[in-house]
Amino acid sequence: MSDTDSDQDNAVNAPEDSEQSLFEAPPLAEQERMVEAILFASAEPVGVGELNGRMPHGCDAGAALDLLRRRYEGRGVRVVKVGEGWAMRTAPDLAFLMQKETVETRKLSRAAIETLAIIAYHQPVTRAEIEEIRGVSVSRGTIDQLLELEWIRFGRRRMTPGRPVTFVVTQAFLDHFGLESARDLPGLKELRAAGLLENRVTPGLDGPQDDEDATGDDQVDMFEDDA
Amino acid sequence: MSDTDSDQDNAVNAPEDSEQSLFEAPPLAEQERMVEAILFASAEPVGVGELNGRMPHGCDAGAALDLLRRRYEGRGVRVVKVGEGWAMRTAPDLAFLMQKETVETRKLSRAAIETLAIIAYHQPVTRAEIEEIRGVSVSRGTIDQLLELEWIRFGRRRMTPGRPVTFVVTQAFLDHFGLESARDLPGLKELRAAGLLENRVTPGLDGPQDDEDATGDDQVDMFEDDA
Amino acid sequence: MAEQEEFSDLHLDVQERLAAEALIVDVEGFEGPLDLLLTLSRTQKVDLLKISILKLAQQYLVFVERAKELRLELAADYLVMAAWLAFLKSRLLLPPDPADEGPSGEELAAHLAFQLQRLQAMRDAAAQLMARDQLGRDFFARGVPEGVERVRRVTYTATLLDLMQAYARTRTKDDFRPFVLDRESVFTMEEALDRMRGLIHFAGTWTSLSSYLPEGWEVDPAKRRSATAATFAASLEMVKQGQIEIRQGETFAPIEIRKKADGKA
Repeated sequence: MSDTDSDQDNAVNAPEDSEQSLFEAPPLAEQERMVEAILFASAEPVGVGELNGRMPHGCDAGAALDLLRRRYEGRGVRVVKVGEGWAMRTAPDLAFLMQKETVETRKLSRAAIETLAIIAYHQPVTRAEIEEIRGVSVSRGTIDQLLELEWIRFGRRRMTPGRPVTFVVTQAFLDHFGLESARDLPGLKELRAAGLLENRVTPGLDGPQDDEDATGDDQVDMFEDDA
Repeated sequence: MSDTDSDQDNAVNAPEDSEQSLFEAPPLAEQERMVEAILFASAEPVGVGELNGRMPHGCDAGAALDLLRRRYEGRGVRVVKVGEGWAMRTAPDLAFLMQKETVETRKLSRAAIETLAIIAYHQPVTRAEIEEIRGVSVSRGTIDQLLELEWIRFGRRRMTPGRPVTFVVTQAFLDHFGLESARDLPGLKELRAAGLLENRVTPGLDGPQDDEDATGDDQVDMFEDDA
Repeated sequence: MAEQEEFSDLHLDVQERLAAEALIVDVEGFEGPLDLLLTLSRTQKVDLLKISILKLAQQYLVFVERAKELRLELAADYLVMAAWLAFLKSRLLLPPDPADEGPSGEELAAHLAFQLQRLQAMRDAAAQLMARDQLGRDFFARGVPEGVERVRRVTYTATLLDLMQAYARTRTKDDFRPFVLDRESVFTMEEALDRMRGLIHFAGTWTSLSSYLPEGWEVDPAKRRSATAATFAASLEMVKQGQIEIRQGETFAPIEIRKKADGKA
């Protein structure tokens, strides 16, 4: 409480000292209000680029966002990062108040949940790889259901024979599970350290070995892009 | 307002002084968080009675609401009364942020560009004259569109029966087409030399010169009006 | 010999057979052979890292055996796995053949162990994922999102070339022609009617229509065409009014008219 209060004082006072012209960006406190209004109004995460695009010329949405995040620390509503976007979400500890708001969601089958987890931890991953991991073929309905939920989407095609499509998880997936990025998946580091995210292929089978290299590269790419 | 204010003072002091047990209401700051989360997530305005009903036993939603309202004073989001309930809404002065302007560039329709060309070459020109030259009637929408684009405007009325209005091109037109004056437009001879005009022009019509002579006086008038 | 031992073990282990039978009841509940293997591995009550693949292969084969005894139809992939595990078992039990290329029994077993660990890891990860706070259940988005209103502004462009081309187009239009008719070379039907009404009184006999053309209109083709058309149209009008008769000997022969005998002019 006291922290946020002092933040607020700084934010409110500082920019008022500076002189304003028609062509200058609004004071930072005002920019913070703008970011607050935009994030508040939107049910979907909003990227910094879009924030800047919607705010007056010269605004620094990133800086305003920092102020705003601090202001909402410990509040009933929080400013959270979701992939490349930012969103306001109620604090999870208040879930008990929200039963009225809860929307009954379709129960996911065990196959769908496992497939989702495999895509999240192994992305980008092909259907053949998912089947290899689960040891069973993936039904079309399972993939369709995850696509429909917008929790997965098509990634880049693999540069291997047949150029198979890959699947990756979406921002909506991160949003749903309260993740900042796919790197924050629970236990990801441990799984990687244990080598369990490698796409090892049955010894003596050459076919998918080509895939292996490609997967490795893509995966590294993805996680390094994020970093 | 004054009622709730006094409520709030009581509420702020009371719970903090008293010792807390498991069965006591949460601190008012916590209650404020609760109200914040409920109002944020609710699709409908929420009454104080309902707030109390959803919050743990012993809470004073009215007092918490007052705190919350003050907290959001001057922010990008406000706590407002809607009917009998309370809701959070973005500040009205930030409504402009809720719009996103997309600019689309389109080609002018054939009818519009032909009409514009006739006005440019023959100004000041009446609608009847445009129709005579184009050989088809000119729709109101076409003229309106050109007026809206501010590429044409009304000129002087003709001193002929019916005193029809004339149209002339504007400075914005000249700017858009990079012309110093409408007289800089190439004549028919030049158009033909440039291969823009087929050679089977009806004899006797070969006269942008004639046209120019005919309208020359008026044109001078027009440009003097502008100056 | 070792194999012999294993088989006696296999037949003696009543517990295992019972366990396999219990699983068979639920065979529909398994998501493929790997899932079944994972479930079987739990009966070893050791960490997956220390699992005996040989023992697991035996357990699986017992399961398939029991299913056969109970005349239960197993899906093809369960049988493929059984065949592969039987092969793996023989590899593991027999001393390695130096002439044999390809992966050793140990390598194959290690890979199977890896597959099982990986599947288990994904199951655990899935459970952890689903145990997280979830949007719409534990935390919430704005209840009344205010959509961003899209204001579409359209700007029109045209180049000078467009403008000039448009102008050139209007000036070369054929249908432009009638609006600037050269009135001098047009002979209207009204004019023709006036003229013929005056002349017809003198035409008691068949006379060619061409002789009714106005003076000075016969030479210039444009004028001649206009006058002929107007005169012909006028004559039809007069026939309709019962003032004259009209005839044509054959196709393209001259059209002739004469005053109707009892016609009133």
